[in-house]
Amino acid sequence: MTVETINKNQQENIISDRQARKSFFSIFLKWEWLLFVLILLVIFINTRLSPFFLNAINLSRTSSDFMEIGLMMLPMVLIIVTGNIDLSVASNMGMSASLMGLMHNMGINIWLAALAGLTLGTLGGVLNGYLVAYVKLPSLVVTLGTFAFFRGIAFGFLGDQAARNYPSQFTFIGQGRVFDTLIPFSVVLFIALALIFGLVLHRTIIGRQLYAIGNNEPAAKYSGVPVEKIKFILFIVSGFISALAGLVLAARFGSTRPDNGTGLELAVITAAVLGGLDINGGKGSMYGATLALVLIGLLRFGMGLLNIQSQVQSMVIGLLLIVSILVPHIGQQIRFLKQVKFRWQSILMTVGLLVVFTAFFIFFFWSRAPIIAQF
Amino acid sequence: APADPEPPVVEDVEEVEEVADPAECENYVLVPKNLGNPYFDTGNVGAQEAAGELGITVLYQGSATADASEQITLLNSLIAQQVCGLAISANDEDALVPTGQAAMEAGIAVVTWDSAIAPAGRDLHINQAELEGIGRVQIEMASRLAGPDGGEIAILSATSTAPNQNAWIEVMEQVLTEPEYANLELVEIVYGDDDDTKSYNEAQALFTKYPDLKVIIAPTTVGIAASARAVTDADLIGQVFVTGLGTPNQMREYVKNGSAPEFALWNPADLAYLSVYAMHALATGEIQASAGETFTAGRLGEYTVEDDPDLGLNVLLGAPFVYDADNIDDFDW
Amino acid sequence: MTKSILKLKDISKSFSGVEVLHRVSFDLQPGEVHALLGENGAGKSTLVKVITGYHQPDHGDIYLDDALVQFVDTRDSRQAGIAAIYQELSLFPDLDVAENIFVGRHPQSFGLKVDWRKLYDEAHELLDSLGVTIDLKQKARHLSIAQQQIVEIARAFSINARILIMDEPTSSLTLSEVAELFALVNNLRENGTAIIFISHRLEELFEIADRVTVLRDGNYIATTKSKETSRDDLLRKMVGRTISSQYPKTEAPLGEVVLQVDQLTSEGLFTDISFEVKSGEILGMAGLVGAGRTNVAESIFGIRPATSGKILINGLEVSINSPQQAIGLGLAYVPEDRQQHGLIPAMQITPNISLPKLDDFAKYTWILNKKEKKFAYSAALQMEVRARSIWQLAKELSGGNQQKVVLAKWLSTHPRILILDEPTRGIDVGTKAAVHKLMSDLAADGLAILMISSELPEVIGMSDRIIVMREGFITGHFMRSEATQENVINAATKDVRIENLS
Amino acid sequence: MTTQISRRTTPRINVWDLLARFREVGIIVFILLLGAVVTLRAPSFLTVNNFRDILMNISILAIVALGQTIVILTKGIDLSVSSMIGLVAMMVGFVMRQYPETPIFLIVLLGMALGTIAGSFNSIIITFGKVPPIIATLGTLSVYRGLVFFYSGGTWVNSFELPQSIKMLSKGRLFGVPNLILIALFISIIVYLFLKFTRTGRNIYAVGSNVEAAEYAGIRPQRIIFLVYLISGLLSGIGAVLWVSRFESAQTNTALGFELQTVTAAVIGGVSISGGVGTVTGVVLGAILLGIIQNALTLVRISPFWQLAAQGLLILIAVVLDKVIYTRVARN
Ligand SMILES: Nc1ncnc2c1ncn2[C@@H]1O[C@H](COP(=O)(O)OP(=O)(O)OP(=O)(O)O)[C@@H](O)[C@H]1O
Ligand SMILES: Nc1ncnc2c1ncn2[C@@H]1O[C@H](COP(=O)(O)OP(=O)(O)OP(=O)(O)O)[C@@H](O)[C@H]1O
Ligand SMILES: [Mg+2]
Ligand SMILES: [Mg+2]
Repeated sequence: MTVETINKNQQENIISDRQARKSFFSIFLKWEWLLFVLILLVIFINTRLSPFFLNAINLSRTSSDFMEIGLMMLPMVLIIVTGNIDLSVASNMGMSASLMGLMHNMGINIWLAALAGLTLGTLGGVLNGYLVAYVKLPSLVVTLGTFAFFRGIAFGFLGDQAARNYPSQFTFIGQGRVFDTLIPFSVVLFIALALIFGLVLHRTIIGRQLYAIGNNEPAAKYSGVPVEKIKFILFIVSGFISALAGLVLAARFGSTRPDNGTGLELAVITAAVLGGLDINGGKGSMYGATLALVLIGLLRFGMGLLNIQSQVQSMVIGLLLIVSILVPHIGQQIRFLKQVKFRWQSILMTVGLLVVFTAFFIFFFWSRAPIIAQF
Repeated sequence: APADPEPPVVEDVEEVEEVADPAECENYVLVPKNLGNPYFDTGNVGAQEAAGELGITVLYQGSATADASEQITLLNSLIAQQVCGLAISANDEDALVPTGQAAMEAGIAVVTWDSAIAPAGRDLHINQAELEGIGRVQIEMASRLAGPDGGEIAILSATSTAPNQNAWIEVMEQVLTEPEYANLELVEIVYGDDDDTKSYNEAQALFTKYPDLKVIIAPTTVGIAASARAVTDADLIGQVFVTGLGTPNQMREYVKNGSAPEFALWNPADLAYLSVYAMHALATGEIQASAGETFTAGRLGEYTVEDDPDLGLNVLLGAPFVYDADNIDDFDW
Repeated sequence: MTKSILKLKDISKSFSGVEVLHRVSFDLQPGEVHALLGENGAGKSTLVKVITGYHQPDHGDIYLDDALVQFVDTRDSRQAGIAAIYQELSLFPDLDVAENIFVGRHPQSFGLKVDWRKLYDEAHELLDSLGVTIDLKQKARHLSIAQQQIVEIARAFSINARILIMDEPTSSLTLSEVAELFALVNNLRENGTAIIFISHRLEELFEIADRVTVLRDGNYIATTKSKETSRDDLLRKMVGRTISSQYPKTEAPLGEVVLQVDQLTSEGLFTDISFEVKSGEILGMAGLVGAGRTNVAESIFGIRPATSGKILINGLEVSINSPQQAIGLGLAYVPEDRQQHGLIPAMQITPNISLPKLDDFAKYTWILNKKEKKFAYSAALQMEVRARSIWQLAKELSGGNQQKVVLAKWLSTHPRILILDEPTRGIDVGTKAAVHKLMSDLAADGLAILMISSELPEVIGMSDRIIVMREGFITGHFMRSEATQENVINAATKDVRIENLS
Repeated sequence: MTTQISRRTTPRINVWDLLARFREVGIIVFILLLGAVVTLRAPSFLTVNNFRDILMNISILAIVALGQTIVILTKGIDLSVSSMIGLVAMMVGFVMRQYPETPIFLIVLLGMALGTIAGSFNSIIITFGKVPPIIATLGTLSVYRGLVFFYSGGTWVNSFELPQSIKMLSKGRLFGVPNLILIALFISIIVYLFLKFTRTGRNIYAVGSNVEAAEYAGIRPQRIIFLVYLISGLLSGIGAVLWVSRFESAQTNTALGFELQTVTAAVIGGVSISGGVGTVTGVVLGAILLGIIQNALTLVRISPFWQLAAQGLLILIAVVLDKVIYTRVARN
């Protein structure tokens, strides 16, 4: 009954405790570094193209334009890591800000009103979280519903009214700058929260459990990860932060209307995804998402300075989104194509596609000829 | 704003950059609510005409959707370029105030057209037509269409947050209380969100709900076209009439088929034309934005800056124009 | 010698620079059952995947009927008449059982329209010939692992391939299903089909295989006729050393009752389950496929709490509604389905091992990386996990090594009660002995162990007591001394209804 | 084997089983409940005309949602449908303005071709580029919309510029039923037959259910995925032509935001976001439910300010109810 004792040397052969060594270059192929390089590139190009780009006041003013997106992105990153999504963030933000606006209009102290807004936003998160975690509906389905529901409540609160004349202590949250510097208060708020969220995601037990859930939820559950509780909490946090972003937006606008922030959820998701988060969960980092936010902000600002039309700007961001994922795969694809044996089918298909696309573009330009003639 | 007795608050002295020199100021921007909307595009035609006459350049820059935060981002990049003047059609009258103020602090002339920023956030508003005039003309048209016996009317607006829509609706409700219009009964106000599909469905629901409905007033170019089409599709031409504010090209078909025999609008090209002149006058110091000043706007003639308790400083373009089957073919925009 | 139907020459294959197959040659004759044997991670599954075109070899040639072929994907090999059951079960959870069998090859009428009636008829016939009854309209999602394996087997048989490859098809089947399977295999063999068969159960190889090829660490070692070899000989070739006793159960002093289950019932799954496990005791749980053993274990562990009945730990009644409560009470559960429930495949070995007890490696929720690494390393060493490094992704490990990681992970929680569901499924003989030894040692240290296993020799060899389940009822209870294969099988197939009347 | 006894009693046919097999119970129950409540408050709800309006309003949604469904079945999502509709509508509108004499079937073909090409672009990015569907189509959502602006220079095609032929495409009637409804019905039947009775259709389910296994089973998942985005483009193309026909214009913001509606129709129709589950009947019912909700809210005179909230709430109730009923049924 002897299982032959394995001596020390053999043990060393079985498994090592070292990370596989990565080549120097492969480190730089990490997505976060690529984003960083892209940011430098954007800064460099824009500085050459526009004298207004590297201007502290301008940058400061622009940066606060992206802070609501940034704030909502933080819990969204965590949610996406677990393989879920929250489409209701922008609606939730509208709802909370509208409640605050309504109470302000009724003459209630602004801070009380803000507190009520935060509470309502959190409750919105509770609804999402409950349906996702305990009723076990897919998050996309739930938040698609609350996306309409929350926005609807915002309209219900304020209807065709606006809330305005917020006191300056309050608008400081969105318009103010800290200690006579040019740094907007909202940026400081974002950085502080980003640090907290980043540390939670990358350094703590909960963070680890989030990745586990995102990679294999049943296995995480079997390993004693409180899956339901974590999801529940995540959506609550997301609700709270959305409400906070709503306050920041209201403070920046100095007013509230129920449609404020419509469509921001897509901007939030775009930033998160460009930051390297896998929409199916389990992959991605907070650094990446934050860098992507900076990249999008600088890119938009730079293009704005060059008076590039908004639609084109969106197209560029859209293309960037695709290309960012496409490029790392191209090398792989070429290697794959080399392995594949010669097939008539693939050749035919490629040729066919080329013909079709050429035809499409010819048609595209031919049929819009009257427009060109008009200008 | 200069009309304010209090001195303007200047946050930080070093922050105020070199104010653009009015003498050599050439770059102006016309900002619509959003791009890809023929109404504003027509405005741009007038703006370019004015630019040609003044020897300046007027850029036409807008956000992709009619959304306040997008517009603010856009304005920030325009402010950063230290343009000389901005003529803005605002997506939110209050939310743009801080941005407008920032622009004025940077020495940029800020006028609004079509849809105003609250007085604190701009120098001047170029008013397409008096509130009163626009509201009244729509009720007059509705009354004509409903015939001597009057009947039920409904309003199909854009979004419930659109400031100009709400102001007009308020006026209309007031006008309806006049004895002359006592036989018109306003049964409901619905919102089509300036979305073609939604407006169409809302119009459709109106006929279903109110079988005796006589007139739909849609003070929005999207809503009026969608309502007229809904009437046409439901074979209700002659029973239900549509009127309101629309553009000739979109309404031509319905004016001719009788679903929307008449509608009103000012000429957006003239509106933008006037806006550019006003913006130029402000930027060059010809006017200082105070009540009673006058300036000449090319072919449109002389205008006076007026002060209004609600609207603040504004310049009035004129009365709205009524389009009908007799004159519609004279217009192509 | 007849002409070979499939021949591999000098096949090499590396994953990210590590060679897992080194110049392996292999030859398959029509009408033979050819077994592949080797330790976990020896490269058997990889070889199979190279044959079916799932992997491309880095080097070497494949000949089919002496003609050089190259399979770009599994479809190519399928068209060449090769069918395979892979080790990782690959059913379509959302499709029903019948359609699962025919996916990609739905019977058609008029060469266009899927003929559903024919599909169900054929599926019914196939499962009948395997001697099992599974609801054809049941979604595969709801099948137990063993049932899934049977569906996979049915699918492979339905293809009428010239070469049939089965990678550990029997790992969770009980004796009777294995017998049915072998009957079918014999049938095919007589009709000239060539079969590649992989199993870690040596008895099976001797029963069914004509020839055995042994791999070790990616190297080809030898091919022998199974009649001309012996168990020890194969083992020596496999591991390069001898392994004597398989079931090193030592008698441990029994202590207090640690886990007591009283009249546990879960509507529709199992009824009135009562048993107790003492500290130092291994309680074996036997039964046929689908007997409900896994369900009992899962409900004790809080995954699907039972609808009525009591669970007592150390004599105190507890309510367990979630795995974290169970873990807190000192329970650990090594699940049956390691892909779905055991592992986080896209994570490295280290975080997989530390997951259930992260608290131990953290200070105020802050994870202490050094401590975690040290622990994971020693746990991996203890379980003899064969991998490049503890930072390798779990999904890159061979099936058996994945199982070891799961064991390491649960032992790291230092449980007082250990539930093992098919603990040695897919584990090679050498390691199996090590696992058995470990179980024995753990029991001796005072752990209470509940072991579910479909391998009768294992249950009989390792347990102090055995309970037998069938259709959600306990139908037998044996002391170690009275348990024989025969009476356990009898209890496992006894008619429940009669039993319950008495 | 002698020990082999059937381990399961043969499945009894009972009501629960039947219900369990018929996935759409939840949504039908909800539609009936909602209909009853609305009829009580607004009897005009239950008229032929009103139902014709509802069906007209959801026809295009149903068609595009079916394309969306096919995509979701493979675990993907196509967020670009709205922009594809916008682009194709604009191009078709331009052609019709320029050549009003073009026979209508050529226009439909053109729309289908253009939609398919737009869809194939998604296919290429997703299959060859290995870009996750949600990202690829989020990208093309803005790219195609940008192309609409570029193409039209911001101008619209107005009603008076369109020939009667295209307007009649949706408004003409056969036996009193508007063509648009018939077209939607026809397409639904085709898609139903395709998904249920062709191998390719079944392979779509297989790929969505388990890609790895599909590959093992000899299906080429990449081809299936290529195909589904093509189909989604094709159906969007048809949707675009019908859009021009029904709304008598092509605008730069045509169908803006429509993508979320198609996803909503699919998910409340019981299509699983994680792939492999979903039926044509369910999706059509989902679209009808959406249409009814919208119609009902305006009929029962809920304040317009609260309508959106009520709509969102009803959608939530629908999915929760569906879930509850379905688990109840499945358990029995
Ligand atoms: N995709 C992969 N990436 C990296 N390494 C891999 C991959 N697949 C297999 N390996 C490695 O190849 C070796 C052989 O694995 P294989 O699955 O062929 O073993 P096996 O003989 O089937 O073992 P078992 O009996 O445990 O199933 C293992 O060390 C495994 O870690
Ligand atoms: N989640 C579930 N939903 C529905 N039925 C299930 C579920 N889990 C298990 N079953 C069914 O319950 C029965 C008992 O399964 P269980 O896995 O507990 O049996 P077992 O004795 O462990 O056998 P096996 O050797 O197959 O694992 C099986 O018929 C299985 O199909
Ligand atoms: Mg293997
Ligand atoms: Mg089991």
